Amino acid sequence: MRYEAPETVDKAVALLASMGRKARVLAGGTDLLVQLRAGVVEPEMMIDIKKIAELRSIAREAGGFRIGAAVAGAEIREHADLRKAWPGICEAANLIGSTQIQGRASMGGNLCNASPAADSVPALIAAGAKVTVVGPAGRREVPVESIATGPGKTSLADGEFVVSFLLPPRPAHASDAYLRFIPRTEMDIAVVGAGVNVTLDAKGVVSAARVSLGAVAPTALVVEDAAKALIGTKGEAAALDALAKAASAACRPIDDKRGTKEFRIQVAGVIARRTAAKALERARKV
Amino acid sequence: MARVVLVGNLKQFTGGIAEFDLEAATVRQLFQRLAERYPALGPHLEEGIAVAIDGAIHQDAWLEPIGAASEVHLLPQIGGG
Amino acid sequence: MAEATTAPAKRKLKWVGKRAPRPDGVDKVTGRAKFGADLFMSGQLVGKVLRSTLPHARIKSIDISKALALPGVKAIVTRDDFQDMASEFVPAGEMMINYKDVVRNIMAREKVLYEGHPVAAVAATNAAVARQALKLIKVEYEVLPHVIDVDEAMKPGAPLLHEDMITQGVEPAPTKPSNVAKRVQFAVGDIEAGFKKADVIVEREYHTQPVHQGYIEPHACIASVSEDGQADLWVTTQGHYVVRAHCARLLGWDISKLRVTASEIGGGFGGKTVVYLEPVALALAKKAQRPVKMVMTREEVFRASGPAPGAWVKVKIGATKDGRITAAEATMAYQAGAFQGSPVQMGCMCAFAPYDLENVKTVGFDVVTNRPKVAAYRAPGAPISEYAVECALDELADQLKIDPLDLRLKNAAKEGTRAVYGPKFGPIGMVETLEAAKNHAHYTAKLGPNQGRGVASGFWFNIGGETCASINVNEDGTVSLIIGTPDIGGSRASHAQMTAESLGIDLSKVRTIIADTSMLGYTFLTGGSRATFAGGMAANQAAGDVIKQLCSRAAKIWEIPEDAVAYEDGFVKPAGANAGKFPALSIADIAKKAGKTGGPIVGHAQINAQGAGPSLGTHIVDVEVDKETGRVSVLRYTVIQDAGKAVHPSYVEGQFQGGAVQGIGWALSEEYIYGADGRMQNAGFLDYRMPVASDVPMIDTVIVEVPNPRHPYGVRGIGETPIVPPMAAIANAIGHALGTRLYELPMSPPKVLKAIGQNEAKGQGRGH
Amino acid sequence: MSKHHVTTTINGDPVEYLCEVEQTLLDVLRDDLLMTGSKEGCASGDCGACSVTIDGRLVCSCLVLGVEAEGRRIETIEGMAKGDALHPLQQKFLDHAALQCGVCTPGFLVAAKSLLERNPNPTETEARYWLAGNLCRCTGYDKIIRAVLDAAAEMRRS
Repeated sequence: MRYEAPETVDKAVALLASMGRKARVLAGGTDLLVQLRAGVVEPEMMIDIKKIAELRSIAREAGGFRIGAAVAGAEIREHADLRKAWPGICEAANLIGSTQIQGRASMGGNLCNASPAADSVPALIAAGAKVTVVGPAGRREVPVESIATGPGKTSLADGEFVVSFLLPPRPAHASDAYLRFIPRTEMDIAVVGAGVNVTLDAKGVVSAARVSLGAVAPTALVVEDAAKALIGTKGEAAALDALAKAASAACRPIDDKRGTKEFRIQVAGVIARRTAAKALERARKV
Repeated sequence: MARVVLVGNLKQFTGGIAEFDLEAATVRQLFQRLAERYPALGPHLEEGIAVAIDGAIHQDAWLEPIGAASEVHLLPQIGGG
Repeated sequence: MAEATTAPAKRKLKWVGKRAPRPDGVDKVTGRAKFGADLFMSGQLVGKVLRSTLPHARIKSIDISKALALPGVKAIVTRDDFQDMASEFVPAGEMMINYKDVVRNIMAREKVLYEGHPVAAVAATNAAVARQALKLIKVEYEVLPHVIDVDEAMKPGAPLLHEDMITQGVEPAPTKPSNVAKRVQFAVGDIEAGFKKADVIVEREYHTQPVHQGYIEPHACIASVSEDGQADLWVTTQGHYVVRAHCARLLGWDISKLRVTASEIGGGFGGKTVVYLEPVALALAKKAQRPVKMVMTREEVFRASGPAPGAWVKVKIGATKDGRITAAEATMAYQAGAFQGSPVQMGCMCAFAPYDLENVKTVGFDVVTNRPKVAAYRAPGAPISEYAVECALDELADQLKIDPLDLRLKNAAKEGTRAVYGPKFGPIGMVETLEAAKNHAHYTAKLGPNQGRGVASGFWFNIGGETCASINVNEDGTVSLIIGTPDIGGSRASHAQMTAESLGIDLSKVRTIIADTSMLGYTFLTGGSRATFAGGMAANQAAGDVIKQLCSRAAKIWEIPEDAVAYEDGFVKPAGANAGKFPALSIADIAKKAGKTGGPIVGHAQINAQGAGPSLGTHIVDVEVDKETGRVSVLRYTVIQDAGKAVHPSYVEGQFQGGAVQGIGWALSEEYIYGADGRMQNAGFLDYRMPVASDVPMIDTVIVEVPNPRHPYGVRGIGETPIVPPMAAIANAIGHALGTRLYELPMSPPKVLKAIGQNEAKGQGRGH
Repeated sequence: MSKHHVTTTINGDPVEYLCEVEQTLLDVLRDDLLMTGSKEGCASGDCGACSVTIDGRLVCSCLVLGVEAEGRRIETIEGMAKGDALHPLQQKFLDHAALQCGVCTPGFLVAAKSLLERNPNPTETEARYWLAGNLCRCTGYDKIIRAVLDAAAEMRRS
């Protein structure tokens, strides 16, 4: 196996193009190295993208934030401005693994690993984040939800990789939250994850909302009915109940070692409601 | 004579008799006399048996004395984790 | 002359009972300590095991030719490299083992019996080559139907693991083979008559899943065999003498040819009492004529090393209105894994052991299934049966409207109580732990909404066993204590403390060293809560031997009779008529002249320690249940246990706390999950959910001391009992929080939520 | 297969080594540099026994490639004591009997040191969550958490 650590996007693209599927992009490596060890993947080349500045920075852009795909969770946590504007994104990124994993794991890796249970993905989807993809055909910007197409599968073409995420500008009275259900308090993969992003008007009425669920379908879901249940309300109990119901109704989960179908459907509503309440509470304060 | 009690499955080798009186000054003598009386029991006394003499459990202790009026229980040997 | 074996307990203790520094402590906080995988030998090869991915199949052929041809491959072993062994049961770490089974467990012969079963092993120049070689070994199988579940395995027509297995303990003997290896029964009194006297009877069935010991250090060893057949093995184990015995036997070697050194051990809890890699590494090393290092991956640890069994237990308890138990019955079936030998017998013996009962009967079945062979795990067998009994008792207390501790007090075993397994107890601390629980502030603290409190008690026998100790008195009067039990959690400290106490010298003058198998006689493993108990007994006796020699040397120096001297606090003094005639001689004074008075002074003891005393404990736990998700949080936890005498209170507390948290995992989140294909789905720490630091509260401890009269310092052994009560205590707490009960472990969120849903449907919720 | 040449700093010392791409930093530390204080408990980032810091950032060395250490600053358990003076955390682990078997101890110490560098006054809950990536099977965590909080208090005093 070869190891390359290009310092520019172009060089990385060229390497990827030359190797095709025989190469693997290495960001935090917290999933990839486990797969490598287990013999699940046997690449001929590791392309370490962490030396590319663009992939390692968090910057203001167009009133929002651009976050490099290889920025580690701990770096996201430590970014005060980002935390203030997008607390839900930050808490989601912070739930990817332990403190040690946080030192390495990135949102780009979390997205491209395409696990239905990826924590940062529902938060990014709820935020309406865009992702910049680069490949032999140049750059394209697409919604986060368009990347994962099934467990372990993405819409990325051969030679493409994710460069960065773009979070939109924050209006007043807007905030987000991400919560998940796990059996333990830490170190587990989400059994259900929920990202909720809300904007309130001056009177505290929800003017815009996005709800996304993880781990309850082959890919993270955008639950429009749950968002609709919130819009036009002040987030009263009835609205939250309706949101919970919509969330449960949207689930298409499986039985597996981490939870039963029935359990996931029931708990998805509970977690969606708790997440929405948290996002609303935050939005009222900013 | 000591009062001897077989615990657990051991009485399967004595035709169902679980309690009897026996003259034995040590565990080894006890085993010998038991094996004479119940040949089928003999092999099962070789390994894996604990002997409680008046409540105190002994394992692999042939030379442990048995009092004339002692109460002796034969039970499965105990291990641990 | 001073008699060290009886004197110390009577005098004020200087070192026993102190929180002393531990001899191996600095090495373990600096990374210097060498564990199983930390030793390197020049020219070492890497050994890897090819394991079955099938749960049950007949091996038609094994072709190693391509693998052998791979450059860098130095040796391959398969079933052909191990001689078959006749059926012969011998006592091992946990209970009886059969070499016929052991030789098949270390390397499959006719069949593979579980996913993870070794089929071949390779020694190569590096890990990559070894892995590549494994892929080149071709094994042809005839796939057989498998059975994972114990209930399924007991059904007529279930796939048979061993075609010749006739259930033992059943009369008349069955004519057809089955997966039930053995039926055991223990009975006292007349349960039918007892149940007739009962006003209330509780009858319930409980299910538990296999749980792994979860030691953080995987199995590891490095073996070296020289051309003349002398062999060395460095291994992480709870008992290197036991490893030596098994390896020598399996390989047909003289025991003297094999020297085994115990590395530092990164946890065992019973799981490192049997052999897996060790005989394979030795066989590879002999074949390759180079050292071979083998280290299991975490996945291999889960798939191929022994967990504790899963089981079902039926319990029936009857009592009078005032809470006196009139009869108790339990029937249980334990999974043995692929080979017979689950700890069901001990489960039967322990089930009702904390109680004084007239009429009691327990029946157990040892059942083979296509899973890895179970190994000992802390109080093997006891946590399962006692979980069931302690839960049923709690329901009985509810029905009788009696405080659950009072119910237990009313029926508690005491000194003189006849144990359900026959003999009468000596002094035991059941009543004392119950009273301490009742008086503990925790027991009466206020609970919030959705919170519940549970209590449960637990019993474990503890054992003694063969143990050697040597005390070398060095030229400067310091002493080296050499002992044969691997130190798994501070026993070097407790042994040093007891030695300093027995010799009446400063603790800093004692250093404890763990012997390799050539330095001392056979010493049974660290397990059964015996290390501090039996090692302390041996060290004390060796100290007595040293004192005798010191006295003799002093008498020689003074030219007076040996019986005219006395030993006190590290000094020999003239006594009797000679008192005051000569200045007292310190150990250092005598040691300095040892060469001139007969040679070095070395005390020995080689004993089969008898007189271990049972340790009883009672736990109190508060939980909170998230009724919307079924998540259970442990809010407060108190362990109360009789230690006999806590030689090093910090490490006694540590055993209490560690056992309790393992129990929390067993109760709430740990389980083996198998797919329909007979493969384990959660063979890693991500999905085999052991408690992490944020899952648990501080674990309060109360050390009760009812001294064991048969130990010079009153020690009982304390390591195993702490894992017995937690599952029932937590189940009972959840029961009280919800007003409905769960009968299955682990009480994971899906199960709890389902129980809540069913309870609400019945309209019976009455949480308090 | 050609090996990569890596120049790095470990516990303040310049170190050079050759490694295969497949080798993790933990493999290199243990097998090539014979620094066996970092332990392999799972090789999947779930137990924390191999914890080290890279440029001050806490990571599992089993999830870092050896080649990635090029030009970085690595701290391991072997660098924690200064001369014959134990780090306050090491001393407190001994004082509180915060280790039984000791195999998880190096990882806990490295992780706890990283916590106290960022948060000199952690609450019990903060300490528990920070250390949730370090498994201990012997102690039930009680004495470990007490040792960490006590070390933090002592380090604040001095």
